Amino acid sequence: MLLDKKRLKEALAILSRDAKVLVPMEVDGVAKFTPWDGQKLPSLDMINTTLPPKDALFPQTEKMYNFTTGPNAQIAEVQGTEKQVLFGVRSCDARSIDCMDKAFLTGTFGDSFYSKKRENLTIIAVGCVKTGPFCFCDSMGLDPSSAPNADVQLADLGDAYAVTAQTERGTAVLDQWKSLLTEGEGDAPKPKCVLQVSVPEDFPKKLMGMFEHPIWDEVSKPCLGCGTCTYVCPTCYCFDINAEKHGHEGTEFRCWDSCMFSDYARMAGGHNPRPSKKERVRNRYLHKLAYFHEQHGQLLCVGCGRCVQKCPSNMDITRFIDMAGEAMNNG
Amino acid sequence: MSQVNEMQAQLRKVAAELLENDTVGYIIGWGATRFPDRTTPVFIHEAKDADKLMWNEYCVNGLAKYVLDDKIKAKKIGICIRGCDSRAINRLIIDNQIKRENVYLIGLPCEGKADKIKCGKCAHKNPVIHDVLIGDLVAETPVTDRFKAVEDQEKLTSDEKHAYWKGVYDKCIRCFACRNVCPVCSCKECFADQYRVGWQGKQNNSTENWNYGLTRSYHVGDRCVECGECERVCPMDLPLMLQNRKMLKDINELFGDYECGLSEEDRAPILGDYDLSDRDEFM
Amino acid sequence: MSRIGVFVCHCGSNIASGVHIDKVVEAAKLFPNVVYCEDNKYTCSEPGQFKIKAAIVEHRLDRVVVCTCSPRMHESTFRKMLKGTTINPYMLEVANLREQCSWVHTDKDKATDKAISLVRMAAAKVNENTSLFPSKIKVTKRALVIGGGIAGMQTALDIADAGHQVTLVEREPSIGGKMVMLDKTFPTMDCSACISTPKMVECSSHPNITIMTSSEVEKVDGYIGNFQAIIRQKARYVDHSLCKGCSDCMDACPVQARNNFDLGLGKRKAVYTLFPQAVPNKAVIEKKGASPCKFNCPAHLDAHGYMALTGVGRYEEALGVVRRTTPFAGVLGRVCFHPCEENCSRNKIDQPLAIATVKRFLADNARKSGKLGKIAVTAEPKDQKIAIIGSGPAGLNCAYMLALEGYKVTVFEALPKPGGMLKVGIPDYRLDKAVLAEEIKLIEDMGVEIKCNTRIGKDISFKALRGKGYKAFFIAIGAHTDSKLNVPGEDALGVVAGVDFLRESNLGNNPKPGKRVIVVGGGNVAMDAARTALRLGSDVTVLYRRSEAEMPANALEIDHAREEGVKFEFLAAPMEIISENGKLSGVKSIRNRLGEPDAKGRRSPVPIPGSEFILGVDTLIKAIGQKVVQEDLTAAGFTLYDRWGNIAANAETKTELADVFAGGDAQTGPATVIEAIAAGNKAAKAIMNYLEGTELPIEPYLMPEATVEADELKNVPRAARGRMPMIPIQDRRSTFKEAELGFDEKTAVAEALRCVNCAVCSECRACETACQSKAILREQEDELITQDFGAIVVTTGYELIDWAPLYGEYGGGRYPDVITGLQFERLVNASGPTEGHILRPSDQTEPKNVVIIKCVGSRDENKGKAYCSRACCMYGAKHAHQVLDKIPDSRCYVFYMDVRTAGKGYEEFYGRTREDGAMYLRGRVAKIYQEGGKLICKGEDSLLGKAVTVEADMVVLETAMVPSPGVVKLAGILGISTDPDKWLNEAHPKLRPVETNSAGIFLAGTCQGPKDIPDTVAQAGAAAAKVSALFSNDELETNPMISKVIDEKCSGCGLCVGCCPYTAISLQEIEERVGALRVKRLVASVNHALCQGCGACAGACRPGAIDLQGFSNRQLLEEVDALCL
Amino acid sequence: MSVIKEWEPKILVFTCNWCTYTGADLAGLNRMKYPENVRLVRVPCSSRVNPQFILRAFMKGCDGVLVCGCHPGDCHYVSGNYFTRRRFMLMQRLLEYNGVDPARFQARWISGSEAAKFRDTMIRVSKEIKALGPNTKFREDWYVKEAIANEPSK
Repeated sequence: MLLDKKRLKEALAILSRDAKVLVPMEVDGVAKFTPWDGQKLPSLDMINTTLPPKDALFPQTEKMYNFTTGPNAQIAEVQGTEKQVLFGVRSCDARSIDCMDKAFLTGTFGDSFYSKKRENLTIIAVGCVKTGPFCFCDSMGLDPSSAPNADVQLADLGDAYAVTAQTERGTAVLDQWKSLLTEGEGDAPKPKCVLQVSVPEDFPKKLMGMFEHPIWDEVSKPCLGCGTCTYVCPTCYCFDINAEKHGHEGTEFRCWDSCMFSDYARMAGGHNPRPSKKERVRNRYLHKLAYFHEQHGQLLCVGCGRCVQKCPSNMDITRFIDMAGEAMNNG
Repeated sequence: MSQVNEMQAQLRKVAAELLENDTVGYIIGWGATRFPDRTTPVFIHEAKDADKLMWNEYCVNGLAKYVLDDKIKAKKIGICIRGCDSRAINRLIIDNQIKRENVYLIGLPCEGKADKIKCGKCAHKNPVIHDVLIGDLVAETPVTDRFKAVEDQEKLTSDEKHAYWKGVYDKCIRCFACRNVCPVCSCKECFADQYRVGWQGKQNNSTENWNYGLTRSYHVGDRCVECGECERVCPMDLPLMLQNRKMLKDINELFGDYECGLSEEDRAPILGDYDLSDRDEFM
Repeated sequence: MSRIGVFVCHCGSNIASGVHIDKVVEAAKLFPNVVYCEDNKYTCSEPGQFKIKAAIVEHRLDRVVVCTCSPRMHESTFRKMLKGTTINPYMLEVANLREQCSWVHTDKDKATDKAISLVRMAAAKVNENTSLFPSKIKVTKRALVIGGGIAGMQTALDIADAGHQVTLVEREPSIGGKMVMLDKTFPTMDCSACISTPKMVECSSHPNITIMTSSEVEKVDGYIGNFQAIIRQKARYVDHSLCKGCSDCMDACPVQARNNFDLGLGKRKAVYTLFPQAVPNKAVIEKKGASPCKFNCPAHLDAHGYMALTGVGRYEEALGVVRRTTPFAGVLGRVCFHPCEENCSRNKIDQPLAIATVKRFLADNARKSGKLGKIAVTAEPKDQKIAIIGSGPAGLNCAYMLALEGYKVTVFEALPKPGGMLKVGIPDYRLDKAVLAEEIKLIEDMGVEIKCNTRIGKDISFKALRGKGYKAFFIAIGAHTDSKLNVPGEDALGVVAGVDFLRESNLGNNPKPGKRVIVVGGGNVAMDAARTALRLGSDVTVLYRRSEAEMPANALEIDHAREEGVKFEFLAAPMEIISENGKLSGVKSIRNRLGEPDAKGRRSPVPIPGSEFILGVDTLIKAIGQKVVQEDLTAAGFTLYDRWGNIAANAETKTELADVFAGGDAQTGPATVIEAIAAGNKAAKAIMNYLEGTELPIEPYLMPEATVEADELKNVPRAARGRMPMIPIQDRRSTFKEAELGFDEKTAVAEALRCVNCAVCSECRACETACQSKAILREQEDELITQDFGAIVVTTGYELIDWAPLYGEYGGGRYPDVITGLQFERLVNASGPTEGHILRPSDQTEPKNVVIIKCVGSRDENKGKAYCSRACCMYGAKHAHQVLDKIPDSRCYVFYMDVRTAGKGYEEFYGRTREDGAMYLRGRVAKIYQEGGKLICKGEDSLLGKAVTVEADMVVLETAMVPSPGVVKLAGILGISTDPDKWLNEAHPKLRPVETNSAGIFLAGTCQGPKDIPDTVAQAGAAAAKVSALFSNDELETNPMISKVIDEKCSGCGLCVGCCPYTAISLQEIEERVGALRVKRLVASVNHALCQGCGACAGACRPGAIDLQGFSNRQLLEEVDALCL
Repeated sequence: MSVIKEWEPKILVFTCNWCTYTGADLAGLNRMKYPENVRLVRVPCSSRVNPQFILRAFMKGCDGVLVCGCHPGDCHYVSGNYFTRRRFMLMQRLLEYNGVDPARFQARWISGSEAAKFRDTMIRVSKEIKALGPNTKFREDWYVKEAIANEPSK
């Protein structure tokens, strides 16, 4: 089916009827997924938003419980989840949601705050027609033009989008859009990333064997220990739970944390198992490229290139992969 | 060979010599990335690697803060410094974070880098302190618009000001890149990390971010060396120097001309000192 | 979880009538961690306190909030109460429900809301309180009192009487301060000395007081109870354990020094006591260093010493001073190039002293009167034999010094006569050889054997001499051969060497130079040769390659040569010697111009091409330098030379051979007589060290140069240098008679008295001879004494403002009869310079009209100080009274701004002075000028609004008090502060007037600000009481509500250090683990004895690494949070 | 019976123990009257006040903050208030620059004897703050009960 680009607003309006529609837009100089205002067309030409869409499922600050102390102490889970549509998601960000699903929903413990939001989320992906200077998703095993876990996949044919439902929820979207869609199909461009990284075979396993390798010293040195890479990363899902009290009332909340912060691993009593940035950078790269793979069978890096672009020190995970590969080849 | 290339060649030669004759343990400088328009800090330990040092218009990053990573300082640390880095080094010396004798300063006069925002108001292109100078000193150009943006901002109404900064701090993600890169931010444990004391909540919202940003500008305001690194590293491109320069402007107006880090023995930071003749507004 | 108890007080009805107590109690019960709440009628009462204590037990409370009156009222009451419970006294907060709630609000409901809020804040804060414990510090029960004036003495006595040890440090040689300088004290007119000298004596005899005069505090470390002071005991050059205070030394001292105690109105000796009743009554010597004349003399002759003695007619002693260094007084007095005179301080105002000529006078005078005498050898004779090669000034002086020490010395001389260059180099018209012979004979008379016609290498060898038992050798053969011109034709007949020419002449061999003589060179040898040739009838021209300014010869020698008829060709150098038939006929020369200065700053000559010219000549004398004759020594087996061909020896005259020493021209190249003498003396000491195995200094004892600035000499009367009489010019041209005749006695004495005594002590050492106790310690050095103290009292007093530079309109110090009030005190004082007679300093006449001007420098922001000096009104009245009282028919005018007489009996005294006839005129004097012996004072009587002119004989300026010099430095040493006028700051102007902000450091007297004697003494007593209170405990309990550093958070930036007014914070190095490493770094550290708990540091610290206990960041933030609920 | 209470601001006054707190006590002794909405936090010296306390107060919903200490030259701890003066001159400007109405943050020197000045200052400041209305700009909505729902997505 085809959706004429001229009818995009109508399509979004239909979605907005019973859900909050988040579209890529530049707001005040920052590109991010933001509630559609009903007016402006989303910026579907930009390669990638500055901030990933993970905030929709995993807000930077998320209230969990409200409580009161004192004689009549009470505790209540914060309610109020609404339906959300993520529109115009790229393959990399769509994959990142897949990663977060694995992190939050598999295993013995399912994260109820995440799962409630996830249940209410519809993902409408759009295939890339070109790639940016920092994109390397195809090296991470992704297809820039296709997001298998999206509910709906759009393919940009120039004047129209080819629309494909990939899930039941996607079929429902197409139903809603029935009046806007026309029959037809077409071939969208199949771009390749300019930035190519060669990931050796068995890379995660080999990398785990390099825990004591001097490479970590070298790659970690420029790191400033800020949280930029983790906060712009679509797959970084670490959080910290805190409470704020105001007299007898209080709120427990979680907020993003960054494994790059020096106090991240610090325990009560002051001991820090990751005292220097070497350990912290190692942990992050190993988590992205090895540990997660070990647990869930896929890399935690989706090749969106945001960390490469935004790192204040111009640290580059692709360069690290190459260096590590070289080190592996040299034994 | 262009001036810049000549300097790069000289830098590599000097670096190799310093490593060869054991003057320094290693040298902090700029090196190549995958991208021609970007460099990254490099740490050169052996003379044979001296050719990895770069000097071009993309050597943007401030390097001074890396000196603090070396806790032992078995040997001198060689570090490439431009005017801004040299002031940062002085700042670290004044704040007792490093000792002058522990660093070997390779001065590189700098005509400004590709980052026009960072370098736009540079009043000290030449290193104000160095052990060896690469290339020739360049002419300094007086800065006339140091506080122009601050003055414009001051003209806004109270509500406009609030709206402006609220917009700014709405965007902040509190990644702390601004703090971590700042040569003035040398606290062992930043107030913003001390959630239990109550200086700062961990929740991210514009008020908390504003609290962080305003406090940071107050903390660095009387010692800021105006390297512009905070603004450069901000992933959200927030106008952080607009906040920092406000305090510098007020200090200039209230306590006389003030620039920090111009020598190893700066005057005491404004907030660590007083003068009986200070203006009194609180009668 | 903490367990907080809240206790709400009704305060009778004081709180209850304004606040619903029940509502407060109900609300408080619900506050976090509050487990118990009750109300009381009077919480502070005994039953109320008992109820709290009971509740603590019953409800297992661990912290308490008391809601009552202001914490300023009862916080300490409740803290004391908690001392008897299980709760630490600092687990308490007080909510102020009375002064800041019930009493100030009218709406009871609103006041109740506020009360609840205040209690909530207190409960929130107390929840964060921690137990605090005072720490103890030990107290050293010894006080340091700095300044020995009346304040210091009184403080010391009061502390000592309380049974504690006191060290009283005074910068001057005596305690007493300003008060003993005064004549009478107002308003009672007691004799000042009569009431202050007993205090001085009491101090010195008090068993608990140690007086350290001539001492200054150099450094103070530590804190209250535990100060460590380093005190510099300045060298007094007199052993006070031996000095009897007899004044023999003072009688012997020839130096007339400024009497500072009399403010320059009188004189005293260089060795002195400050005033007759000084305590301690021991002499001290004022030495500012080595006078420039001595310092700059290569041999460090005590020029100042013999000048001082000459000035008082003690010629023999003066000659003795010279002979301490050399027997050649007569020789040096004639031929020395006298660097002493070049460096004489009088150069700065007029002309240098004729030091050399005075020395010559001493020798000539002794000769004339037959008192040349013999030089006694007092040392035990020693067996060692020493050989000296060469009998020039170096060799002979070395022999002299060794002989003085009792050694057996033989001098070997190659020539037929002894004296070296003195004999064969210097012409007779400069040095009468009879003088030389007599002074050499002095040496021979001491047992030194001089063997002439004995040439080393020919007649004797080192080997042979060693074989004969000589233990050491001094080579002093001089430089007796000439340097070559290095021009073609130099070997021509008629070209002679200057040294050879002079030797021939001096040995009486009558050389015959030709008619036309050209002397090449510009040094003293060239001048001697030229003038000798002139006297032998030749027409002499001196050819010198540079200009006159560059000539190395003495300017006087050049002048004399020119006077006698020698012609000069400057900027000309010989290029070629022209001979006819092997006989000299002319010299081809070239003109030079001066080029760039060389390394030594001398401009080198650059030949001008084409400027060649030829001079006809019969004899050409080369005098461009001398060299050492090496052949003889080489033959004797000595071959150690440096690259200039001089004998290689080090600065201590040692050669590479252990027993061979060398000095004089032979070692240095051609130099001067006095340098040769210095070398001889050094060699003598080096030889003695070698023979005795000692390592005594080679150089004579020498202090740093005492320089005197021109400014310090501005009041020295100008006096021309004595003129040297000379024989008639025709005799100078034709005979070899001594040209200069020397000074007569009168001229010599006058010349000696021109000395300005740069170093004060002349080092004549007359005192050493005079002192029967042998108490003089000539080479004493400052001593640093370290001592522990528990408290310090600063009583450094005041100084009078230096009015002269400020008040040009009062003559700026040019009129001697414009004096200060303190000078007047000395004039009117019976023990002062005029023995109590008021006499004008200028002419010692009694002034009839005296003008007194008040507020000179005080209350005059434009010129001096803005403040009032407080005492001047009264002593101005006193001075007026004294003038009218002591001088019959006198008139006294007092110009004043205001008359301030706040003090007991003060106004009455002022009234009496007016009744005495003192005329008070309100207004400032605008100008004073001198006219016919009168001082015309022009001013205004502002009450009448008309101009006033008074013709005064004397003017007394009542000048402002300013802090004692050095007080700023002392404040820095002690870490205490001064105000903008440099008075020391008290801790609080009303409540803590004698304390400083540094605990344990106190103030008394005028160091804090101008005041009179009664106030000073009262403060001294107060300070002593504070010290005694401090010393009444063995340990001090410190306030625990002080700052504390959290090392892990502290980055050591030092911001807090500068914020602390008590210097309680310092940076200390700590070691900590970072991963596997141990790392050293700086962190702030709080001295718990010094910290007063203000929290300025905590307010400044960015990461909150320094926190104030009791008002911690957590506590205050919780309080803020609670307030916002 | 329910009475709609008039809105009262919350005003925080930091006072040094030796001057202003004493002056406030003296105002009490003299039974001088001033509004109930000012609350004093006692600190040893005005220099103890960390400017971040003021930010905290605004975030927590305080409507006005006043820092009071001894007059320059009268500081019990010699020089503390000179530091106070510098810190708050700069902080006040910084706050104003960030949109805080200057009346919301003030500093005053009030000595132990100036009870009347204390009272007058409290009355005037209270009036000024009341006229400005509640501090909404810098209050962290987080703490407002009604705003308990999640923050809007970024």
